[in-house]
Amino acid sequence: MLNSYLENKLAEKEILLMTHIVLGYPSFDDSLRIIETMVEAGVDLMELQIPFSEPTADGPVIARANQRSLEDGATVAACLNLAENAARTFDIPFLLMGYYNILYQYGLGQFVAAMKGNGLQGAIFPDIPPEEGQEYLETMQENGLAPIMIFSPTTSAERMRYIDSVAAGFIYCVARKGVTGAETSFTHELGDYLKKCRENTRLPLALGFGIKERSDIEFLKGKADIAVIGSQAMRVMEKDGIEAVGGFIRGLR
Amino acid sequence: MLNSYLENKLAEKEILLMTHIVLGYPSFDDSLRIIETMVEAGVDLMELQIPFSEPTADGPVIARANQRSLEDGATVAACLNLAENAARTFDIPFLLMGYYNILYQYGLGQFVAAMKGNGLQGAIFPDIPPEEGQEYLETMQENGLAPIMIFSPTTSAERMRYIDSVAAGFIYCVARKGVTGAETSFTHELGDYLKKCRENTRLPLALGFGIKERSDIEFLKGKADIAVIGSQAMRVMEKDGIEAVGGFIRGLR
Amino acid sequence: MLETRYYGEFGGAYLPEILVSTFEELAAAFRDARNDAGFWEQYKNMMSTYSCRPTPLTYAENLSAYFGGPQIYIKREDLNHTGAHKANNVMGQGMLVKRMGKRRVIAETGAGQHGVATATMAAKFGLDCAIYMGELDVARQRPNVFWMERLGATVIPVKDGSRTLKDAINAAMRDWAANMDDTHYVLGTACGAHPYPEMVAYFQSIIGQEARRQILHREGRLPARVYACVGGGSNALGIFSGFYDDPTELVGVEAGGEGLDSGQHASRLASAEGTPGIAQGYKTYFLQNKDGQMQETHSVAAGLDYVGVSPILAAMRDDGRIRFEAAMDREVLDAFTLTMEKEGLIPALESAHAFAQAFKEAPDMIPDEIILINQSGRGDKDIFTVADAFSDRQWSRFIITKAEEYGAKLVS
Amino acid sequence: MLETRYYGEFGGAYLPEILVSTFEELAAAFRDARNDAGFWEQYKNMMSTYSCRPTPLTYAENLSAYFGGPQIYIKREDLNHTGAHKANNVMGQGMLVKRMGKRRVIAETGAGQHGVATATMAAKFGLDCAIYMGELDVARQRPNVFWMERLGATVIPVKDGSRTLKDAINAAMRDWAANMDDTHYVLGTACGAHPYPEMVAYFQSIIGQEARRQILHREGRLPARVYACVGGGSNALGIFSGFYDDPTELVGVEAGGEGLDSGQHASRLASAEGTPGIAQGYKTYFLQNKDGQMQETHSVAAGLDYVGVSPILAAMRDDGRIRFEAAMDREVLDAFTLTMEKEGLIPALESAHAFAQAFKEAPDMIPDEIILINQSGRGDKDIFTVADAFSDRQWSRFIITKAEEYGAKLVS
Ligand SMILES: Cc1ncc(COP(=O)(O)O)c(C=O)c1O
Ligand SMILES: Cc1ncc(COP(=O)(O)O)c(C=O)c1O
Repeated sequence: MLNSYLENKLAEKEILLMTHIVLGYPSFDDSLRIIETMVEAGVDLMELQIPFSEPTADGPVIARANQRSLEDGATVAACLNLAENAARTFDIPFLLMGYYNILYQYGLGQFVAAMKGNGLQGAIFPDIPPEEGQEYLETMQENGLAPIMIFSPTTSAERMRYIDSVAAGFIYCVARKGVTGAETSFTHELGDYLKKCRENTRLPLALGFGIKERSDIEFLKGKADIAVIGSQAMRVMEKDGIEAVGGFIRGLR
Repeated sequence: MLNSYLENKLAEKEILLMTHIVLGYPSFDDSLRIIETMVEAGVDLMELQIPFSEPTADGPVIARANQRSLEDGATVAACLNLAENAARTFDIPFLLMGYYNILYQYGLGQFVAAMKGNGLQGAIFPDIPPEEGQEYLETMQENGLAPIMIFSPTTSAERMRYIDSVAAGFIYCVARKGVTGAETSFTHELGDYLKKCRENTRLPLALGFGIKERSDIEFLKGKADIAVIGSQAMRVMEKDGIEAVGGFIRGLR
Repeated sequence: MLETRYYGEFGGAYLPEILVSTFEELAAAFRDARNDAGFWEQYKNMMSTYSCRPTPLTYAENLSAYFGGPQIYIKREDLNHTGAHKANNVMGQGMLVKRMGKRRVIAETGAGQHGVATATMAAKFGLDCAIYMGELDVARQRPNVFWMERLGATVIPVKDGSRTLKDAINAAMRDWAANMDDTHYVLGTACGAHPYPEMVAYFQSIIGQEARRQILHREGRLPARVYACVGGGSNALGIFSGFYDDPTELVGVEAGGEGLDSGQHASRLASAEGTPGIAQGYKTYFLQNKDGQMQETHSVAAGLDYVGVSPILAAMRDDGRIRFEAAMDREVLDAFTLTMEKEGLIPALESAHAFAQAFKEAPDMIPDEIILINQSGRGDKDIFTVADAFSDRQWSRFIITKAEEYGAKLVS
Repeated sequence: MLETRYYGEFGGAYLPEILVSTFEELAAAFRDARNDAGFWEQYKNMMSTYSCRPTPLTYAENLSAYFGGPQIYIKREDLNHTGAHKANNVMGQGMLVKRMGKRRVIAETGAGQHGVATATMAAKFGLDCAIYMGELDVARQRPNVFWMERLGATVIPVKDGSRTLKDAINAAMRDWAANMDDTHYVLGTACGAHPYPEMVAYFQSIIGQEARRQILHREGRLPARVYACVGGGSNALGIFSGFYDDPTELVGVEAGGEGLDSGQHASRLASAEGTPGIAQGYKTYFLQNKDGQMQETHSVAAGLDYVGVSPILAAMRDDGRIRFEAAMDREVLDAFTLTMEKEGLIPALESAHAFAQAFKEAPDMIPDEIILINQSGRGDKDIFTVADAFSDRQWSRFIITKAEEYGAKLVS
């Protein structure tokens, strides 16, 4: 389902936009308003992060949002609710993003069933490498949900092919070493890396970590299929309010 | 000279009084006034302590006096001066008391010569046991000065005889374990100790450490020849002034 | 392929893709070293010339007499350089860093003990060093921060989350994800993704090897029980490993804090509250809520104050091969005092947990039996904590006077 | 007869009569123990099970490379239980106390190091314990007072004289003169009346025995020079004694304080200001005025801040068998920092004097030569002093914050 959506969209647009938000930050009401704003501004898909107390793979901006959301009482149930609400309301694919313990505590079967029931299209768990994820991967696939897998600049070609063999939807390419939210240089090197990614998967490529402005996206055209906007959108929102997010997104493409 | 003086005095009085003061405490002028007061009150001999920075064998009252005197600038020269003045002015024997380093720094020969020249009769150095004092003892004896030696309750009879063999003037019997200024019990045991002392020396016995009042002196009559008043006289002076010292001494006998 | 390893259902390597190759490299380096006949000898040699190894086994004559129970022996990890068993792990990892040719190390620290040990190792091995430490811990544990800095390390206060140990681990992971090329992460205990649990346990096994040999030499027979405190689990695994094939009972002692019912403890294995979960790279028992969010923990001993625990221990608990108990803060302070007064030993507050449990059980044992307590560290490093725990008035007055002096100087 | 012993013109037993029999008893007990074939074995055995003996010999690879001079080895007395060589002496005297059947010990302490060691020994041997400490030192060295008290000792602040170490010695002597029947005075260094210098040097000789064996084992040849700091002289005598019959040059390093011309130092042997004198029971070089009154001394290291020095060292200086040097506070802090950063070792500020002198000389030596530095103790006990010496702002802020917390609690 996600695959065909992406194919269709990519036939229309040179590059798609995926945005990332942390559910419950600054509040659940705001989360919904942000989603609405983003959808209206033309994003093509979204990842909704369920906050976790140990967001090891996230940089300071997103980690702080995780923490605030939890301090304000965010629960997994509330997150799933909001995600369902979004999926029912808006006509783009929604993915869940989070750390594997959330799913593990919920129960693999139940969690996948809930995602499916809520109309979500897939999930990104950055802390479950394929070696540890057999059961998870199978259950997702069986339920027609995309377990989005990750490539990084340290991933060998061989390993990319291995990861590709179990992935679905698209491949999330991490732009550089480090965590979310830091500077990325949009250089020749990044181009080479994306080329290597492309050669080693049948799936579309999303590029995340450090995308901030139109020129970054311009750079990615032809090299990646999806540009992921995470920390920068959150910074805009924190600085200028939810209203400013729409303009920011529109300005990217 | 000291010996004959003591013999004569002991023919007159059942027990003699020796007092102890720290030179330069509270001041050199006061030291002279105290000596005068004591002599007028009838003390039979006096020990004049040259203050030392490490008065190991002294208790808190006398140790503090040592320290104050030094803080006020007392020097060995000033002490010897004052002692000379006292010896020339008053008609009782004066002994120097102090720690051996004072003499050692001054030079044995020079110090003994100075004592002799100043009209002093002997000295008490509590930190020079006979084993270490060969040269000192000889030089004192050669100059007709009495090196007063000490017996203590831990001294064996054999050792008393050894000490006696090198002593002159009298034997200073320490009344109990410990340092100057603490309580002494005037009991049967003390009597036995003095008996043992008497049996092991040819010299008169002085008893020091802890004598405070008339009854103590009463107790000593027939057991010792000289009662030594140290800390208690200092306490009286500190509390009620130099004037009070005369009355205190007179009240002892 | 990412090498991974499970102990029962625990362990694994739950890693972001960016770190997979780094863990592959580390696992390989560790495998190589372990298979290198000379490596362990070289390690032991270094520990015997740089730290105090073998650490002594002290017979606690007075405590034995006091309880009238078993003969009490104490393994003296407190005599290690830097004052705790942490040195064993850190120096071992230092040797691996040299083999891997990296030039920088990072580490997390809670109380600061592991941070000081790592900064020390970095100085000795000529490595750059950054220590992540929760902001709250930086404020509380200034003495250790002071020494880390003097040793040439950079201490980075972590302002996320609960601003304590687990957040320092997260921050260190983030650093590593960016700098793995030249950086090694010196994890301080037998937790985290494979190969850490195995690797840290391997270096700490020197404790158990020595202890078994020493007790047999001294008494000609094995201890009935061995007690060790359990934070992440490294000192416990270290000493226990000497006795896996013996009839000796192994007792791991967790932080009971204010009591297991109080919500103020760090007992992941001894309480019913620990549940299996996956975080910080590995699967184990965590103190977490139903959603899987990690909970705040409490202990008078900062080094036991952690939400997770070694997956190796988690498995051995489920197998019944180790008994887990919890000692409460109050019991720990009593045991600390008794040990000082009877033996002249100052256990770290962490280690005092092992003493506390042993003391609870000693009266029911017989003089023919031997027990062995691991004194994982020394307590004199904890003076602020200990003085606070005992509400020592003289100490507070001293600090107030000191502060006045400093205040005067800052103004002048 | 009072046993007495001279080293050249120094030593002796300048004692009040009341203590003569006690010294006779002690000298006899020491003589007996020394002649008892099993005693030294028993001593070594205790030190190997209760403290870290043999203490390691650490090769300072980085410092050696840094100076490009001799191979630098460090004898690690800092790894002893309680953190310094003081343990050697104290535990040995503890064994004598047991032989003499006494039940109480007293000791003087300056920085508190010897007090903590004695309190530890007293706990271990089940003895009552009183520690005399100058009032100023009590105020300055609260951490050590805290531990002595926790170990069950009574700390008695001495308000006489300069209210520092020498006054604490006087106060202990006074206590002993009253309580010798059941009390032993555990003097902390190789000073005082016979048999202390000889006895303390005897127990400390374990350092030199080990060090000589270790360096021969490691390098197959002797060090060109051995460096030790000199307070009372016990650690220096300890390590030097291993090399008396060797061509090794022995270098004792005193506290140069603010400089030998400043009047702010404690160099009795390396400066021209020390002169022979008699005090506190023995004859040696003292820092005294012409009248024989002891002067105030100064050092950044409290343990070197003493007016007298071992008569054995005084004699060996006059014989030219030991070279004496002084290291200034500033040089000492530099050496301390360099040692931490290069080797991950934290020497006590006392020990850092030995490092400072070695570092001054190392550049003029050749790589074929070996030098040996005695790290008599560890410096982490000195955090207040070290922080003050470096004017560490973060530290003062930490203390001020702590004080505010305490202030709030005292009020509430
Ligand atoms: C002295 C000491 N013991 C024990 C621990 C707990 O760690 P582990 O369980 O890994 O031995 C620590 C941790 O800081 C410690 O410092
Ligand atoms: C660590 C250390 N080194 C050296 C000394 C100086 O004493 P000594 O010269 O007797 O070794 C002291 C005294 O407190 C000390 O604590």
